[in-house]
Amino acid sequence: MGRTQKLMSAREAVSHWVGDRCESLAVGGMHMHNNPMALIREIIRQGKKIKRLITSPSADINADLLIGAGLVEEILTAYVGFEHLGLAPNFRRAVETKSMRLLECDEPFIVYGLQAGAGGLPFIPYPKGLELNDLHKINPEMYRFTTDPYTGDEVMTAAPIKPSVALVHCQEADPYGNALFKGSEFTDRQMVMAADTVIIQAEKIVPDLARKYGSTKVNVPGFLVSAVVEAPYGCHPTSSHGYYTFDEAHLKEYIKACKTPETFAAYLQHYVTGIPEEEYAGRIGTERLQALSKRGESE
Amino acid sequence: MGRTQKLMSAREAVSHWVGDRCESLAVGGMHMHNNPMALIREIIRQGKKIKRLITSPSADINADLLIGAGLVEEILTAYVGFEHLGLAPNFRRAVETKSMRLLECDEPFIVYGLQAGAGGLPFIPYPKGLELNDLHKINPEMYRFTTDPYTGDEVMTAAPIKPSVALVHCQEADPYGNALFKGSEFTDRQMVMAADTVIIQAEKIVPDLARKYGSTKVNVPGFLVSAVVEAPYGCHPTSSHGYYTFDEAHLKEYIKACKTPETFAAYLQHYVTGIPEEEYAGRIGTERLQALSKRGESE
Amino acid sequence: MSEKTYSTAELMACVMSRHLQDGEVAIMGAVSMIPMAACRMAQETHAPNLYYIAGGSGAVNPHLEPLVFSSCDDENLRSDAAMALPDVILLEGHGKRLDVFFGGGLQIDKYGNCNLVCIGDWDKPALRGPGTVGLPFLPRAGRVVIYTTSHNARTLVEKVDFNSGPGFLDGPEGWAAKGLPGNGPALVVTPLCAMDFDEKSKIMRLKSVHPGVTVEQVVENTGFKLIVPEHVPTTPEPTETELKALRQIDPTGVARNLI
Amino acid sequence: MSEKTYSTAELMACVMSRHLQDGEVAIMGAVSMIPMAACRMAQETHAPNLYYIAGGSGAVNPHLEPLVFSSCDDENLRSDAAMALPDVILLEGHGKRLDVFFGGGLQIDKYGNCNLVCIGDWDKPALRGPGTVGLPFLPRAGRVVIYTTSHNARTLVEKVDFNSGPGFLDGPEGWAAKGLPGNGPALVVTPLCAMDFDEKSKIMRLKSVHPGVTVEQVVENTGFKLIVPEHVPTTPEPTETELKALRQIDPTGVARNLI
Repeated sequence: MGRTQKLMSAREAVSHWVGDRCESLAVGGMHMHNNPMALIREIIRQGKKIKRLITSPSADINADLLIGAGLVEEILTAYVGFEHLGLAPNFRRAVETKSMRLLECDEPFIVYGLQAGAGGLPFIPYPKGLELNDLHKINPEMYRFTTDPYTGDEVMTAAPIKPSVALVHCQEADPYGNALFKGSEFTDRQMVMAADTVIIQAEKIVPDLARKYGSTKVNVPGFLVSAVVEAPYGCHPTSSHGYYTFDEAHLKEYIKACKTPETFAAYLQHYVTGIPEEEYAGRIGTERLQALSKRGESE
Repeated sequence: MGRTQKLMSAREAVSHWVGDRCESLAVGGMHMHNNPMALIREIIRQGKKIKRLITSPSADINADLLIGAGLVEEILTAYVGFEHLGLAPNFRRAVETKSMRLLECDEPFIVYGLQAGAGGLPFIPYPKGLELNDLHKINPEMYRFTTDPYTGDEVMTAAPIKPSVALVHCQEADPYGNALFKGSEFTDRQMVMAADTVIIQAEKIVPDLARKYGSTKVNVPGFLVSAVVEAPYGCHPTSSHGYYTFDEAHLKEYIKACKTPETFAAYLQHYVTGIPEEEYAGRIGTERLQALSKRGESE
Repeated sequence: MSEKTYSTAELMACVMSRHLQDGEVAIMGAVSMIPMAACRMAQETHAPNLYYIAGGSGAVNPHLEPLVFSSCDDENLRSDAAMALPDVILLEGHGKRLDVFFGGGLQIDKYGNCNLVCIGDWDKPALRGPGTVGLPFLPRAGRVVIYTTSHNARTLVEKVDFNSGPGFLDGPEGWAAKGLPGNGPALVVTPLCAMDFDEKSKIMRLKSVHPGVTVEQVVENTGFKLIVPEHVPTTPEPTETELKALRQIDPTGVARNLI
Repeated sequence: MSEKTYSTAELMACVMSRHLQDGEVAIMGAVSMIPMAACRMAQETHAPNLYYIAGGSGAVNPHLEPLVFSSCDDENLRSDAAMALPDVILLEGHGKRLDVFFGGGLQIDKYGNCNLVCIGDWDKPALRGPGTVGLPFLPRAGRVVIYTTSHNARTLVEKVDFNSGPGFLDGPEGWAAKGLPGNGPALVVTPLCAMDFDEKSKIMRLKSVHPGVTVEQVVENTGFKLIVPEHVPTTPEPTETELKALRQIDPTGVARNLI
């Protein structure tokens, strides 16, 4: 008997593993790095509705594009922005016009919440002082208080986060779903550990990953992964740590395109809905992508 | 201005950073692997009393030797044993004769507790079902109960663990305390993150560790480390992952020596108190140590 | 038993291996040479998609050629992947990640509760054991497989002196009321026999006696009233395929020579 | 200002750098080009044992030659060490690990509270910002250094519309009552001046005006009643050593060209 491979195309993976109205979808990557854009574009092509979008502590185009495409009913996030390039246009508009419900939280909420979700922990209590901001006032459903049984103090808590599906970019994976991050892991591995279903996109499929890097580097175990999608340049226009940097010009073009419904529709048509994912790299251009590639590996 | 190096001998490190009656001492390593024996032997030579010894979820000779030397007033542990070689003789005797206080806990208590200690979290609540064993009945000080504010259920909690000193073996370190584990990390890194003072012993001092391995592999940051001790074969008779395996014959000799006070005293005199740490490897024998070394690196 | 072409430990590994299903995830702790051999064997025979985690090492699917003694040996890290121990603890707590958890103890009682802590009162033990380690997670694993290399009335007892690894607790009512994610103990493997648990009473039940062992021997060596069905089959001997796989995994007899 | 041999951003980096002590540990989040330049500069000048952590990347002491824009860039991983983000979160919560936490916001009020969430009511914002990220940890850092590239009355306000990064809260009584591990905001760096906080009232106080800036300009552009001491010195210009270090770190002007 042979082992069952989990390799499939972005289309197959999203079609098979993401419901038409996904209860909660976690998207990996942080700021303009490691965003699983190949899978996110496929979510848009297939028009999958997202009841709740869950982001890493700092989301970027991964969240903004889904919001712009009108697929997100509510978002649990601590930050959506484009770092030095400015605010996130679709996120900002959707919040200001109330076309999307916002479950506002902070960075530790996401980290603690995923940790609790991954570990079956009922909640995580905050360190003292983290209740001094205004978040719990506007999100009392998620931020609750209980008693510290060791001191008797009242402490704020973070609720567990258990995404129904997580989309995560790993630099390399084997056909069975074992995978690794070449640079920073951000909260991606926590998403993998907390989610019911995990789809990994990878720059490269490497049959003998553990022999190449040592098993301790391969810290996403295949049994947590439902599907593996080979997606070279699949983070574009964001970076893939150790492979290529982000495409600043494209991100600026995106932000500009978000200014009017017409220009955003044209962006979507040109880069997402008008082509299958396999044609995306060609649309960006091989030379341009190669120019983004790292000179050497950063580690 | 230059950077300050933290390199010192085992004697200097223990003398300078460990109090004569150490409030709580955490010792790294798990089972017969990565035990920081060079530092532990030095603790014995200097007769440092340990108010509370804190172990990884599975301690071995690291705890048993300190107990045998009569230095441990109380121990917080989930397991002390020699795996396939049998029970831990000094631990067993000290508990059965009540010459040492036992704070009995389970593996998750140590992991959750160190996590809480590292992160300033007031406690960690257990997953449901982990209160069904008898531990909280005999250790109600540490295992307490509070209310899950999301369900109203009563949940058991683990108290934070904040060792005053942690002794940890890393395979390689730089002179500033940045260090790495070549194989398994066990709970050693959590001890580093939770302790007030950390002494690292390392097989090898490597000036440019991050360039050699990539910075993400160097996950013990130097600012958490107070002293670095070069200690080749410093885990003997336990293994050092990626460097050498455990010395089964020596461990059996140790267990046998523990049978009577006289033979144990002779063991201590021969291997610990009668020699400075620098002479330990010679006492074991170079050939024997080399025979324990790995053929290649396991990763 | 002198003519046997296999050891008792090997037969135990076969019984465990046969219990594991393709696609499952199993985990084990210290002193787990037999379960580790069983998992590798299952992968080589009927369950190529089985995943198993070697306890404290965090190794996922150690290649183990050959098998080693220690669950935390770096040889285990010749594997498909490896997780840091705190992440393994998260997996164990999750409630839906692990299909099979291998457990055991100094004492095992009729409801499958395990004791690794002490014989006698905790406060003044007749024998102090090593400690509970990860056994408290048993109620959150899909199924628990219990094993011991000592089938006698001191090990298999009416009630554990200390419950460090909960089985069916005090019986079906209490157990059901807890609403746990796990399904409790499913299989017990000893040098004499295999046992499972009666669906209703949750009491340990003889499932098969190993070749050459009688039902009476089992009953005599068990410290509580074991449920004995009318017909008790004999544990099937290792097949050639099984033995071949086992000996490829364990050429030096790390598991084989245990019993 | 046309004759200056340095940019305003460079002067701000110098002010921050001078505040950092040898042996301290600093941390910063997104859009932190100036603080990152300041930390590297401090290492190259008076604080060789300073450690700093580049936010989400988890990188400890990025070598940053040259400086990059994004706090999560993999270029940061050319560093002494790197931690996974969840471990950085543990550090931030510990209470005694971080000496300096760089913060900021769309609004900063007279008690040093920061707001990265929204202008106006949270429920119907006039402007929606990105979100709080890690600012809630400010009360657990040794000192908070606040910076902004916009010194005007819309940014420096009487009271933040939303408190996402607590400073001295509503003033000294409330703050003291909390018994927090951190010492609160210590320094504010803007394109016009440096400010600290009055020990008693905990209200922001002018510390020095940058060369060419008048006290009146600062007061006019501040949306609350700033404490102005009788004597307000001028911020010392960057020394040659400082500028040399800065330009080695930031040859392309990633920070320099900001303002």
